[in-house]
Amino acid sequence: MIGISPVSVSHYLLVGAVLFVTGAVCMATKRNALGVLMGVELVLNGANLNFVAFGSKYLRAESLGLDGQLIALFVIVLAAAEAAVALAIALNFYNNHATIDVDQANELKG
Amino acid sequence: MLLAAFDWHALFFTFFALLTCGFAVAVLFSNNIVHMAFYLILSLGASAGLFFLAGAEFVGAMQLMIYVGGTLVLLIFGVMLTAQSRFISMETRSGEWVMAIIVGGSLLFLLATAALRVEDWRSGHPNPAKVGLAESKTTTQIGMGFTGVRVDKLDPDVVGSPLVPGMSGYLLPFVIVSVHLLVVLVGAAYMARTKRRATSTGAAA
Amino acid sequence: MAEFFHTTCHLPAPLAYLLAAIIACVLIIHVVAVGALIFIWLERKVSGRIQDRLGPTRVGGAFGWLQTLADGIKLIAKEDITPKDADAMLFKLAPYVGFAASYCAYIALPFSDGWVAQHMNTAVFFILAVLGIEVFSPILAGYSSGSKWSLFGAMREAAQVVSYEVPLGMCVVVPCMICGTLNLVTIGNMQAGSFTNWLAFNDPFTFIIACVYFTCATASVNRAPFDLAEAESELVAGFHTEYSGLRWSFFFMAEYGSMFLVSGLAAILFFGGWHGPIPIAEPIAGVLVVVVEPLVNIGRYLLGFIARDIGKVTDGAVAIQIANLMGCLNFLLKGTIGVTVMMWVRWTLPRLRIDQVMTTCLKYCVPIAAFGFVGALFWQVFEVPTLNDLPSPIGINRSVAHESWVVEADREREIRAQAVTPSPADLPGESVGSFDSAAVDSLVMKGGAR
Amino acid sequence: MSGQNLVERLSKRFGGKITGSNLDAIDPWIEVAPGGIAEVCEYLRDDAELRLNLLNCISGVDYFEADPKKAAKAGWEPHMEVVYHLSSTFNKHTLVLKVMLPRWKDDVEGELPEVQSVAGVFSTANWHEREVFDLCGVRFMGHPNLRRILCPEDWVGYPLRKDYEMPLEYHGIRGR
Amino acid sequence: MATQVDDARIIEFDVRTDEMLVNMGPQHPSTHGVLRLVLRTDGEIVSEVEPHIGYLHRCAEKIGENLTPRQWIPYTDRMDYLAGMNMNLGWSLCVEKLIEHELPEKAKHLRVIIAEMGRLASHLVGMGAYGLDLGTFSPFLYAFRERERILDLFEEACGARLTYSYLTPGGATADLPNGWLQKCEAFLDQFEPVIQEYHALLTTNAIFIKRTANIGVMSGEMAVDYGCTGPVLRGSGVDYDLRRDGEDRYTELYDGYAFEVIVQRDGHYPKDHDYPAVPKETVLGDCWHRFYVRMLEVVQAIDLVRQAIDRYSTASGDWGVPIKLTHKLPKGEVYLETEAPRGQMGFYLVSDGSSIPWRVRARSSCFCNLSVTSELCRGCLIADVPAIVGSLDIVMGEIDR
Repeated sequence: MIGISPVSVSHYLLVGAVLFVTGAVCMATKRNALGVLMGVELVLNGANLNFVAFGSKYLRAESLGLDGQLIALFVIVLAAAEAAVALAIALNFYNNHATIDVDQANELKG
Repeated sequence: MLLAAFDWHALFFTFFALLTCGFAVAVLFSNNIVHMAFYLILSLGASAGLFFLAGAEFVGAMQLMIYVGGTLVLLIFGVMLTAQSRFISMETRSGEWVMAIIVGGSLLFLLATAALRVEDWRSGHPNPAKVGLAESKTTTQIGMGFTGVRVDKLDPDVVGSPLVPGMSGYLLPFVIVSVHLLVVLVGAAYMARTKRRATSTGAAA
Repeated sequence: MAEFFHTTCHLPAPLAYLLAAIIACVLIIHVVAVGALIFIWLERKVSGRIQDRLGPTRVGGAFGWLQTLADGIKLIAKEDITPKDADAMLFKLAPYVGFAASYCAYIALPFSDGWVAQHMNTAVFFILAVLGIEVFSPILAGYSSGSKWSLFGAMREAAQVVSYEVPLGMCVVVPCMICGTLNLVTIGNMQAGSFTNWLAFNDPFTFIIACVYFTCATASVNRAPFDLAEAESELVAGFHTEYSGLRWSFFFMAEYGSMFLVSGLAAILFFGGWHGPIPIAEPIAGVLVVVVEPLVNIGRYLLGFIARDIGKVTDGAVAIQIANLMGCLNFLLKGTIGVTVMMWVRWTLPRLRIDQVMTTCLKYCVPIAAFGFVGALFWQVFEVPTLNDLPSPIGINRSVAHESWVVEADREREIRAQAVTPSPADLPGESVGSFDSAAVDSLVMKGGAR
Repeated sequence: MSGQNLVERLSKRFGGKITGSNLDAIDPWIEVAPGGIAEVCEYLRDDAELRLNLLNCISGVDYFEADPKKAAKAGWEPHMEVVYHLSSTFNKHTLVLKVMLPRWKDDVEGELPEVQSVAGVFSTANWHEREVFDLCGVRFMGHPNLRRILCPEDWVGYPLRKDYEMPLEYHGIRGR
Repeated sequence: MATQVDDARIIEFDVRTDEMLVNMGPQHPSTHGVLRLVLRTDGEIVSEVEPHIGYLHRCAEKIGENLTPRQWIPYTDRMDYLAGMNMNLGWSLCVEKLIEHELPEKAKHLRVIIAEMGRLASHLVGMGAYGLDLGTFSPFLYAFRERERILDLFEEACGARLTYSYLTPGGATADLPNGWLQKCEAFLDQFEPVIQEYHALLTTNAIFIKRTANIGVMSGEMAVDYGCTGPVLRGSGVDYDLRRDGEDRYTELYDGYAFEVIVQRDGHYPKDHDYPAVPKETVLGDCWHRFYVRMLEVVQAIDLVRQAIDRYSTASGDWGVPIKLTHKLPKGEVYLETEAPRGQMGFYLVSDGSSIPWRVRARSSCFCNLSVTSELCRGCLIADVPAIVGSLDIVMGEIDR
């Protein structure tokens, strides 16, 4: 890659894909509620990378422009909000059930 | 001179991309929740590096500040609050692993194919050297964009600066997100609020 | 610097960058490591004087100035202990996380006009962000030590730093708002002239903001009275209870590094950066350049063998660099004064309690910062006269610069039009609102490097 | 109130639980039966006239002489005394109470003599009684937490007893 | 599943955290020696504190059963090693009470000088160390700077700086050297204005008040119940000072001296000096008041030493020749308490008629003061534990004996 072909959007997309997939697998396999939360963060970050890549003027002559960055910022902010809520849920769950294992959260009545 | 032809962008991209992916995979395969959090920090930090490389300085700094400095501290705080020895390592069942790897592998394959499919995406900038450093100076434009004014969409060559066609400002989403954040904060504070139990003497007996 | 190597010494662009990067790295690590050495010595002397004693007097001569070095040698020789219950990987990594963050933040900190490792458009933001990462060091250290005291320290640190980032951010936004940029070099240069141009004296609100900033900065770098994470009378030594030897000293290097960093940031944002209270640097430099003329000539002659264009460096450029050097010293002095004030506070006040620290943040710092922010905002919007409007012998008038951002943008466009082959299609977006002339100058060359 | 009056008053109220007194000593003292010390203390504390609200000290004294020759001259039978020093922060007067105990309960060696605890009357007695238990070997009945306080939990013997012998070895540390 | 853990002790919590047992000490910076506090904490909140003592136990009482009273004097030094002179005094008076020894006039004033200087030295450490507990280092060193000068004076008088063995049954080992009184007065003149500095750094410092006001509040009844004495008792508003209310043998030393017991009466402290005002946030019996009483006692001690110096220079008699090393003790038992800097130091002496006591017992003030810790620290924050323990001003040598 080095010196042969310039870094392109595809490269960024590949990294984004890896982040997305690891995040998704993380969400599926982790039993710890916070582990699942980390998976979500990875997924969001993968998506963010795509937005920024499409918006970058260094990677493509015809870029998405500033919109990519703006959307990425929204994603970051929403991820923060989501983390706060998820953490609150996790802690609440932990308080009520004395465990953090999501597999134990199989009752709806709480 | 070989050195002159050296593509620093590619080198740093490879470096940060490997860090990002490597630590993301480490998050996946680690069983210790604290280690997972640590790897996540590194992964997200390295992806901030990728943002910087892509010319999104503001987003990169934002990623470091809000994501790494804020959200992850919150997350680690949660980890520490709930980190009793029996929760630090929770093994994933092997059956789940197999399923997850199969599904994840196919998803990755799909995404990778899609990413490499489009010719326009695969070829880099025809002449990146022409793109000035000023392209990364997007702070003001982002700020204006949030308030609904798209200075980057002004046509510089026309006197009077009409907007070029495309998406316009983000004022409404910005306000919605602000309200959303407020609601979330209140909600999170409500959910994790102090529980007051009846004192042991009366109720428990 | 890279520009100099490229255009004057005719090094190929990547090599010029590499050289510049290496030089910047080496210089910064000296600021952090040697700075820590000096500041620890200073802390001892200052605390000694405050406490009516001498402090170190023996090692290295009259003022015990080698004391820290001796301590450093002792620390290196000390046994590096990892407790049995510790999470070995994180335990070993934690000190470096803090040190790396503290070090990284210096990348964006200018020491004088243009004397900055990486010219960053979002420098203020970047420094705050990286400083925020430093918090992981105590958290991980405290968590991984396997000691309850360390865990307490880590929890306190996490709660404290996350809370104090809020008022800190609010305070930092005010100078950025007045100057209209996040670029530290620009912010610094906008305070040129006499001390009346310093942003702290811009209006009463900015002065309040400067005070709040310093309080919050003290809290965010964990200095007394906010040093709860390592409160020795409560938590033994907090998060670094279990550390010894070199690893332990890394925490200290990080602490003193970030102390100088936040003081330096305060100096740039509020107290004129590298500009002295009276604008005499440039006239003095003009005189000095005549004095050092023979030296400059010898330098030209010697270096001429390496780079033939060195002779083209004008006296004016040399004078500017001399002025910059004086500015750098000025800046270091201001930063050191800030650090000394932190020491003074530390050796005077008792420590707050954790709930009081949070109360101070949420009930005092945040509202005061918000009030100051709104006040400064109104001051700007209604164009209330500031000290900056006083006739100043030298230096730019900020308000003129502030209103002329479109003009600046036009200037930038012109420069770019001359430098890069004009191609309107390649220039869809302009760097509107940036007045960073130095960056614009370097743009020519960097644009070519890509 | 003179000493004689006080003794009479206490005798009248507590009858047989006041077993004696010595009003000629430098610090005059009243002897109380082991089972009555708590009520007596409570009375002394709450009585409007006396208000002996401060328990200064509880001391255990072991009267025992191993040497038979000296023991003959000593003028007392081997016994154990627990001495209570009381004073009043209101009236600024003091009082000494004593409880006489056998050295061992029912003269069985190793069985600690027993006395009623006053920890319920004076909170400070909690630690003082623990100390007397620890060092002199007196069991305080009704004490909430009668454990050794100065010596380690696994210490053997009661150091302030006259027949105490320092152990030869404690957890690998030489004793003698 | 869904194990509902209901612990009756937890009545309020943010997040279910495991109760942690934390050992504060015996090697902890703010436990004043080798005190071990076992804290049961829920997050930062301390639900229970249990002091474990005895790490410095030497069984001085057993040693006392094998030595004559004068030989035991050095062991009293090592009890409250920060106020050795006052320990000497307590034991000497106790022995004198048994042998019914009367002191010459001059010896009494000498004892007042020495005892009050000892109180000064001790309170200086208490004050400085309390600053240290709250995280400020400088007042500690200021306090030691002054204390050093007191120790210089003591060294001149008896040759020792920490374990004096100066006051002995019968009087003192030697008279004060020539010129000592002048030096002492010079020290007092220099020291008195310096106290304002301590008030500025600690007593009236806003953070200090925040950390100490309304923390560890102890009512007068509770203080008496737990046998707390000295500044701890008077900080709770109980008007009791043995220098005024003690036994005749002790109070006669202070006969004719003008001093008021430092205690808050009718909402204010004695108004004989220019003290800083009591802040509104404080509650009688909290850490701040305990500290404040100590600070006022420093001023008072200066005043008392001044008076004693005047009287000493005109008094009749000698400094009091010590009794013989093997002085035969009459049969009997005595108990005597004195007002040591940290509270009432009592000695109980049982004699069988020989020159060696049958039983020696030391009633330690800090022992009783410390026993109140678990009560005071219940429900406070971790940071308050050093603040509360520090305000009791304990010395482990005296507690463990």
